[in-house]
Amino acid sequence: MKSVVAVVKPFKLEDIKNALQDIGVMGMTVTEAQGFGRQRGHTEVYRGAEYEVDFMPKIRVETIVDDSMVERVVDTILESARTGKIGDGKVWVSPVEEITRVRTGERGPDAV
Amino acid sequence: MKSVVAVVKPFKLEDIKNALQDIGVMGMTVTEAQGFGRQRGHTEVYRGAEYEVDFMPKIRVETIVDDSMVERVVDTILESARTGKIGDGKVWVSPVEEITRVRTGERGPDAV
Amino acid sequence: MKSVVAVVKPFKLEDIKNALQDIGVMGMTVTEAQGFGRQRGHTEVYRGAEYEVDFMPKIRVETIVDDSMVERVVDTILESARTGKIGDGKVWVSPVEEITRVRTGERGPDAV
Amino acid sequence: MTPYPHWLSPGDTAWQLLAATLVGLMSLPGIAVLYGGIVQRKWSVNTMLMAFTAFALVLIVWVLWGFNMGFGSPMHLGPGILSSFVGMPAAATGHVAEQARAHIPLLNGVMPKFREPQSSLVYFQFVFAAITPLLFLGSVIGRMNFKAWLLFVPLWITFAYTVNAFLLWGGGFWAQHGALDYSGGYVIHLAAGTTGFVSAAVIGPRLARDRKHSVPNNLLLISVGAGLLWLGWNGFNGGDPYFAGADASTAVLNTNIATAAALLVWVIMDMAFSGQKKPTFLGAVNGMIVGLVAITPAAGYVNGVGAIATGLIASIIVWLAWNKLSKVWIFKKVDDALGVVYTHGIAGLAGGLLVGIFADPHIIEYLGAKSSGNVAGTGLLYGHPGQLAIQAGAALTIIVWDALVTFILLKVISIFVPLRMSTEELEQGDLAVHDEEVYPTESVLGGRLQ
Amino acid sequence: MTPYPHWLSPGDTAWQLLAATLVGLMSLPGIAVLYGGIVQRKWSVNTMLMAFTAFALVLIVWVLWGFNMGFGSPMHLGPGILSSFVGMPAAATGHVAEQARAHIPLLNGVMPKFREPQSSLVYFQFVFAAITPLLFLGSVIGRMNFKAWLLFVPLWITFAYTVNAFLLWGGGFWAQHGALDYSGGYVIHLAAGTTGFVSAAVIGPRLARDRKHSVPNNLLLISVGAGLLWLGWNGFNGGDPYFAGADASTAVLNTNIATAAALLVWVIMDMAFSGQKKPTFLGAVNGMIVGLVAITPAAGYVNGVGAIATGLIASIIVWLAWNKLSKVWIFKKVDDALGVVYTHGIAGLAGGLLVGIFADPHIIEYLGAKSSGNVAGTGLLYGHPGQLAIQAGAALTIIVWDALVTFILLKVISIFVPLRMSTEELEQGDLAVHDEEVYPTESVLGGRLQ
Amino acid sequence: MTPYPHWLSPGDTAWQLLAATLVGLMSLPGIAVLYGGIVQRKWSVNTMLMAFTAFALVLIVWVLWGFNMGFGSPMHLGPGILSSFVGMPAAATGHVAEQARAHIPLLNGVMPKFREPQSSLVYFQFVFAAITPLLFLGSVIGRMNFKAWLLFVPLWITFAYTVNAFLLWGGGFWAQHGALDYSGGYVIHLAAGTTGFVSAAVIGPRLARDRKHSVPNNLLLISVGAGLLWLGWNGFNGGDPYFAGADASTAVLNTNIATAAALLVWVIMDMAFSGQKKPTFLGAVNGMIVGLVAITPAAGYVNGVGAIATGLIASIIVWLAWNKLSKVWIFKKVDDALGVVYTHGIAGLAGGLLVGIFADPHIIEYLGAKSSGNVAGTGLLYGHPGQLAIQAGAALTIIVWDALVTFILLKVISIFVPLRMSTEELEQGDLAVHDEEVYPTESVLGGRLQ
Ligand SMILES: Nc1ncnc2c1ncn2[C@@H]1O[C@H](COP(=O)(O)OP(=O)(O)O)[C@@H](O)[C@H]1O
Ligand SMILES: Nc1ncnc2c1ncn2[C@@H]1O[C@H](COP(=O)(O)OP(=O)(O)O)[C@@H](O)[C@H]1O
Ligand SMILES: Nc1ncnc2c1ncn2[C@@H]1O[C@H](COP(=O)(O)OP(=O)(O)O)[C@@H](O)[C@H]1O
Repeated sequence: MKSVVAVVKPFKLEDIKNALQDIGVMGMTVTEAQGFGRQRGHTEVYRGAEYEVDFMPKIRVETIVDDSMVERVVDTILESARTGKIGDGKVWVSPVEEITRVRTGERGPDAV
Repeated sequence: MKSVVAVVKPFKLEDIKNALQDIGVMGMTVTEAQGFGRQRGHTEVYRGAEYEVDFMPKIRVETIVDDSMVERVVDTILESARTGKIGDGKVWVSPVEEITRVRTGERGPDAV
Repeated sequence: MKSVVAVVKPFKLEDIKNALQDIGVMGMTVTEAQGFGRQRGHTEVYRGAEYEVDFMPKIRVETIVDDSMVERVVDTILESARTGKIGDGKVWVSPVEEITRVRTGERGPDAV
Repeated sequence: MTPYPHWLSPGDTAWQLLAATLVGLMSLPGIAVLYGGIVQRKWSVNTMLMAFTAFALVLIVWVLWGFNMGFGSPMHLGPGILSSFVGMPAAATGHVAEQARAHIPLLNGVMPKFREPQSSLVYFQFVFAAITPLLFLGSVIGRMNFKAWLLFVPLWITFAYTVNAFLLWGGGFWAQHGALDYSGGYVIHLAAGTTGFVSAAVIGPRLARDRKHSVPNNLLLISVGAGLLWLGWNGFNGGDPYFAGADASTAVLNTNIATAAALLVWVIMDMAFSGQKKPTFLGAVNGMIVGLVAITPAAGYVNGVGAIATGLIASIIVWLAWNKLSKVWIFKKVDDALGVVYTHGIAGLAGGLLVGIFADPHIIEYLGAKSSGNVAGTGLLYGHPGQLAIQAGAALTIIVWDALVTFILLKVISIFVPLRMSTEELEQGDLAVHDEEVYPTESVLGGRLQ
Repeated sequence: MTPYPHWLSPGDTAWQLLAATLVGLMSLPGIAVLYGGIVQRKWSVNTMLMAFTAFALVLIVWVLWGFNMGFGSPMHLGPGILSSFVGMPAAATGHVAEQARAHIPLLNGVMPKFREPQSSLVYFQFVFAAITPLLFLGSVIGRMNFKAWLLFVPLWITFAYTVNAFLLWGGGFWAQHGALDYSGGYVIHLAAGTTGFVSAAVIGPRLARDRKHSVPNNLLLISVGAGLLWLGWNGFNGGDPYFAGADASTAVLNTNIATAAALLVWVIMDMAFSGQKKPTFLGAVNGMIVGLVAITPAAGYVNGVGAIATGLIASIIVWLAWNKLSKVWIFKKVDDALGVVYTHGIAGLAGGLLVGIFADPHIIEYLGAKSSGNVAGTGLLYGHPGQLAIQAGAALTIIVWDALVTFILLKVISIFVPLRMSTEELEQGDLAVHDEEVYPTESVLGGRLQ
Repeated sequence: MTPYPHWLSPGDTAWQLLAATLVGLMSLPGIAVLYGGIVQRKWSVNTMLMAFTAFALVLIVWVLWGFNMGFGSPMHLGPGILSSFVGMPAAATGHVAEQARAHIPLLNGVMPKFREPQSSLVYFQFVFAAITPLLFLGSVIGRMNFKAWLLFVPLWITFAYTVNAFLLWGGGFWAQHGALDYSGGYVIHLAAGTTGFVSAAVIGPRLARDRKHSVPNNLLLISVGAGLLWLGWNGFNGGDPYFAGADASTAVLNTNIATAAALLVWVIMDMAFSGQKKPTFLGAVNGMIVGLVAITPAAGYVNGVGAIATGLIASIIVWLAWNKLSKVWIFKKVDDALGVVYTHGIAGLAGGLLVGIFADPHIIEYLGAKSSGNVAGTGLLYGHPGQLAIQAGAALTIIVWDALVTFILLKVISIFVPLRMSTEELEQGDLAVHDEEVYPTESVLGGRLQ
C-alpha cells in the first residue's frame, strides 16, 4: 500500500475527487492547510497596519491506494489539479505498511 | 518507529484518547479533516439552492509509536473507534525513521 | 526524499519558516492541529459547567526535502521551535518515494 | 384636517410603539442570537428557526383571538377565580379594533384613560406574549421536534399565556386582589421557567453526548443578544404604565440599577466562590438576566434602593440555585438546556416576592385626583405585610396552571406528532433537520478560492 | 424661554426621528450584516464596505440636492406627467432648511400641517433613500467594481430615486392620480428589484464557480440582520404618516401581521413543496422579507384581515417565483446574486397591486374636518376597482424609468471606469480588493498562541 | 386620575428615554462587539467582560453619588474655577430623586424648565458616563488586570468624569464662560482619548507578539458595532437639548452629515494615499467614528454646511495623525491598542475647536422670549473669535485634569493590585483569565458530531 498526498489549490478539490472516483479510488481524507512556497502570499491591512501573509490556503488530500494504482492515481491528480499557474502544489508518495478498516477489521487492499 | 494514522468519526476522539492513554501511549496529534468514502454525504440547501457535500467531518489522529507497540495501538484504536456503522474510517501504519523531542533533543523511543 | 513533520507551538511558525528559508528550504505545508501529550491542557467553563480540554493548539509543519538536507532541516526546526517549556513538540522523519510538482510534472528533488 | 383624534397623545403613542419595538428587538434578533450563539454549533440554526417561527405564530394567535382572551371582557366560567380567569376570544383585526381608543374593560376607572389607539396596545402586549415561548425555547432546544413546536406554541399561548395575562394585567382575579406584576415577572418569566422545565421533563433530555459537550459556539453573538436584552428592557419595563410619564422613567432607571447590581454580584460570586474563582463573561450575562428578570415585577413600584436590593438578593439566590440546586434532585435530572428555570423561573419568583417587600407607596404609577388616590404598591417594608401573601398566591396560581397546561398540551400533541426528533436528527443536528448549518463555509469546500 | 416653537409637537418629532433611526438601523448594521453574512466568505468585506459607503454617499447627495428633487417644488419639464415628474434641486443645509416647519409644497392642504421641523423630514426621507441602493447591492455583489459603485449610487439617487419619490410621495403625477404607496413598495422595493436586476444583467454574472458555490458564511449574522429588518420596519411603515397617531399604530400592527403570515407560509411551503420538504431558516427569512415588503405599500391603508391576506398571497407568489420562475428564461440567465428581484421587486409589485384590492376606506390616514373628508384609500373590495389600474400604471412607470436610468447610467459609467473587477480580484475576493478578510484570525497564524 | 404631572411632556420624556436607550445600545452591545470583534481572538472575551462590568459599575456609582457630582449643586472648593469645579455627591435613588421634575441647579434660568422627571435625566446622563470607560477600554485591552479595571472605572468616574461633566454641562466654570460642548466632544471623547493614552503608558504595552499580530477576529461583528454607533449617535447628539425640538432634529441631521463626509474622506484618502491605495472597511469605520466624534461638540450649534466641513476637516486631520503621527515619538511608543487617542482624543479635540469656528448663531438651541434672547453658539466665522480661545481653554482643562487623575489613580491602585496580568495570562489570553474562549466549538472537540 502507498499513501499519496497531494497539496493543491482548494477550488480543485471537486475536480480531483471526481477524477479519482472515475478511476476507482473509493476514498480519501482531506485537511485544510496553509502552504508556503514559490507562490507569493499577500498583505492584509487592518486599520492601516500591514501583515504579510506568506501562506496560501491549500488543501491536503491523502489517499491510501494499492501499489498497483499509485501511478494512475498520481497522474490523475496531476491532471485534475493543474491550472498551470504557480502554486499548483505537489503530490508525493510514501510507503504504508498496513491499513485496516475500522468498521470491519478488514486489512490490506480490502480495507480501502 | 511507526506512524499510526487513524481517520475516524469526530465524537470518538475522547474514547480513543482514553484507550490509548490506558495502554501507555503518551501523545498524539489530531487534525480536523473531511473524509470521502462509502458513507454518503448530505445535501445543504441555502435559499433553495442545493449543494451536495460528499465529505463527512472526520478527525485524523496521528501517533508515533515504537515498533513493538504498533499492533496494540492499532487494535486499541479499532476497538475504541468502532460504531459498526459505515464511515467508521481507517487506520494505517507507515514507517518513521527518526523522531526527536524539540524541547530536549532526545531522539528515538525516548522522544515520544 | 524524506518527509519531515514537525508538530510545534503555533506562535513559532514564523520563526521556523524564516529559519528554513535561510537554509534553502523552499516550501512547506502547515495544518492546524490539536496535540495531546505531557503538557497539561486547560479547563473551559461555560455557564458554570466545566469542560476539560486535554488538547493543546499546535501546528503541524510538513516539508519534503532531499535526503541530504534532512539532518539540517531537523536541526533547524529544533532550534527555531524550542522554547524549553513542556509542549514544544516533536519532529519526525519518514521516507518519501516520489514527489511531483503539479504545475510542471517535474519529479524528484526538482519538484520541491 | 387633523392627524389624529383629540384623545390621542402622540408622545404616549410613540412611546408605546417604540417600547414595543424594543421588546420585539429583544426577541428578534436578541433571544434568537443569544440562544443561537450559546447552544452547540450543531443546533444553532434549529434554535433560530424555532425563535422566528414562534414569534410569527404568536402574532397570528394574538390578533385572531389571543389578545382579547388576555385583555378583553371576562368569560364567566364559574364562581371565584373562575369568574375572572380569562377573557372572551375575539379578533383584533377590524378597523375599529385597530384605530379606536385603547381599552381594557376591567381596568376602566382603575387607571387613567388610554391616550393611544387599540392597535398600539395590541402590538405592545403581543411582543410580551411573543417573547415568552422564545424564553422557554431555551429549555427544550436540541431535541424538540419542530412540528411539535409549531403546534405547542399557539396552544400554549391560547391556554396558558392568556390566562396569566388576564389574571394579573387584564383585570382578572389576582389583579383584583392587588397582586403586583409590573411587567411580567410572573406572567412571562415565572411562566417561562415553569413551562420550560416541565417541557424539558416531558420531552426528555438531549443526547447524552450533546448534554455533556454543550459548549457555546460564539460568545460575540451572545454579547449581541445580551446587549439587546439589557437595553431592550427599557421598553419592557418602561412601557408598562402605558404612558411616557414619571413612573415609566422611574421604571427604566430602576431596571438598570437592579441589573447592574445583579451582574456585579454574579461576577463577584464567581470570583469568590466558583470552582475556578475566575470572573466569566457568561456568568456576567447570567447575572444581568437575573437582574432584569427580578426587577421586572417591581420596576415601577420600588425606589432606587429597592432596585439595588432586588438585584442583589435575586442574584445571590439564583447564583446559589444555579450552582448548588442544579446538582441535586429533579433539577439534576431534567435537562433544562439553558437553565431557564433558574434565570427566568426562580429569578421571576424572587422578584415577585421581593416587590411584596420593597414596594414603596411613594413611587406613584398614576396620580389620583387627591394624593391619597394615587395608584402605587405597598410592600411589607412600608407596612403592608399582606402583599407578600398575595404575591405568593399569584405565583402559585401561575406555577400550577402553566405546569398543568404544559403537561396536558404536550401529552395531547404527542398523540399526533412525536415530541422528539428522530435519532438520526439528534445525532446530526441542523444538517439533518434543515439541510443548513450555521457556518457553512467553514468546511473545506467553502472559503476563499485560490 | 421655550424649548421649541409652538407649532412643534415633541411627540411627533420624537416619533419621526426615532422611526428614521429604526430605518437607519435596518441599513447599518441590518442590511450590511444580513448581506455580509449571506454572501460567500470571500465577498463579505466588500459587501459591507459597499453598504457603508452607499449609505454615506446618499446622505451627501440628499442634503445637497436630492431631497428637494424628491419633495421640493416641481420642475416644469413639459406637459402631462412631465409637469410633475421631479422637484427642483436645492440644498437642505441652511439654518432655515434645518429648523423651519417641515413642508412639502405639493401636499399643502392635502395633509395636515407638519408638527416637526424640516430637518426631521429631510432625515426621515434620507434613510428611505439610503436603504434602496443597499437593497439592490444584493444583486451585484461579487463582481461590481468598487469605483463604479461609488459613481453609480449618487447618480442613481439623483436620476431615479428622486423621481420615484416625487411621483408618489412628493405630490407628483401618480400622487395626484391617487396612487397608493404607503412607505415604498414601489419607490423603494420595486425600484430596488428593477435596478438590481438590470444592473446584474449589464454588469454580468459572478465567476462561474462563485455562482455555483455561493453558500453563506454565517447564519447568526443573517439572523441579526433579519431581526433588525423586522423590528426596524416598525419605523419604516410606522413613520410614514409623519405623525404618531392611530394610522401609524395601525400600520405597525399590520406590518407585523403580514410579516408573520408570510414567514409562516414560506416555511410551510418549504415543508410541503420544496425538494427536501424541510423547513429552513433562510426560507423563513425570505418569507419574512416578502411579508415586510408586500405590506409596505399598504400598511396604513388596509385592516388586519387585509394585512394577513397580503402577507399570505405575496408569500405564495414570491415562493413560486423564487422556486419556479428563477429556473427559466432571463431569470435564470441574469445573475441577481441574492434574488433581489424576487424578494423586493416582485414582492413590492404584489403588495402595490394588492393594496389596490384591500385598501379599506375605514382605515383613516388623516381625519378630515367632517368624516367624509377623511384621507384614506379605497380598493377594489370596497368598491373602487379603478384603484388597481392606477396601481398598475404607477408600477409600470417605476419599472420603465428605473430600468432605463440604470441602463444608461451604467453604460455611461463604463466609459470611465470598468463596471467589473479584474479577474484576479474576482478570484481572490476581499483580500485582493481591500487587503482585508472577514475572519482574519482563522488562519493558522492567528488565534491563541501557546 | 392622570398618568403624569402637568409639567411633564410625554413627547419629551419619551425622547429622552429613547435617546438614552440608543446611547446605551452604543455601549452594549455596540462597543462591546465592535471591540470584541476588532481585538485578536484571544482577547475577545476579556474585552467584552470589561465592557459589561464597566457599564454596570458606572451606574452604581452614578446613582449613589456620581450624578450629583456632575449635575447637582456645586461644591465650593475655593476661588475661581474651584468654586464651580464639581458638584456635591448625593444619591439619586429616593422617590423624589426619581419622580420629581428634572433639575440642574446651575442651569436654572439658562435653559427652559425641564418637562421630564429627574430619573430620565439621571438615566440619560448615566449612559454618557458609562460609554466613556468603554471607549478608553480600547487603549488598555490585552494586558490590564481585570481587578484593577474594576477599581479604576468607579474611581475614574468619581474623580475625572464628574468634573468633566460639571465643568461643561452642569453649569460649572467652563459652561459659565460659554464653552460649547454639545454632547461630549470634550466631556467624553477628548477625555477618553486622554485617559486611554495615559493608561496605556502607565500600564505598559501588550506582549510584543500580540502587538505585532493584532489582527481582528471578526469583521461582521465590527460592522454590527459600527452600525449601532452610527445610528445610536442620533440619541447621543439628538438627546442633548433635553427636548424633542428643532434643535434635536437639527443635531441629528448634522451628525449624520458630518459622519457621511468623514467616512467618505477616509475611504478616499485610503484609496489615494495609503500604502496599498485600496479602500478598506476598517478605514471606513475609522472615518465614521471620527465624523461622529468630531460633530459631537457641535451638532446642535452648526448648520449643515458647518457639519460637512467639520466631518471633512476632522477626517483629514485624524487620518494624518493615524498614519503619520502614530509612527513617531511617544505615539509610537505607547501601546494605545485600538488608537483611541486618534479616533476619540484628536477627533474630539478637532471637533471642539471647529465648533469655535463654525457655530452658527441662527441655529437655535432654545428660543428666548424675544429673538435676541435665543440660546445659540457663535463661532469665529460668525464674528466671535473669542469662542476659539474658550474652546481651547476648556480642552486644556480636560486634558490636564484627566491625565493627572488617571495617572494618580493608576499609581494608587497599583499599590494594592497589579495593573497588568501575569505572564501566563498574557500568553494564553481569555482561556487563562476567564476559562472561556470566544468561539469554543471551533476546536476539534466541538462542532457537529458524526
Ligand atoms: N518542500 C515542500 N514540502 C511540502 N510542501 C511543499 C513543499 N514545497 C511546496 N509545498 C506546497 O506546495 C504549494 C505550492 O508550492 P509553490 O512553490 O508555491 O508552487 P509550485 O508547486 O507551483 O512550484 C505550497 O504552498 C506548499 O503547500
Ligand atoms: N483510500 C483511502 N485513503 C484515505 N482515507 C480514506 C480512504 N478510504 C476512506 N478513507 C477515509 O475513511 C473514511 C471512512 O470511509 P468510508 O468508506 O466512508 O467508510 P468505512 O471506512 O466504514 O468503509 C472516509 O470518510 C475517509 O476519510
Ligand atoms: N507519540 C506522539 N505522536 C504524535 N504526536 C505526539 C506524540 N507525542 C507528543 N506529540 C505531539 O507533541 C506535542 C507536545 O508533546 P508533549 O508531550 O506535550 O511535550 P514535549 O514534546 O515537550 O514532551 C503534543 O501536543 C502532540 O501534538
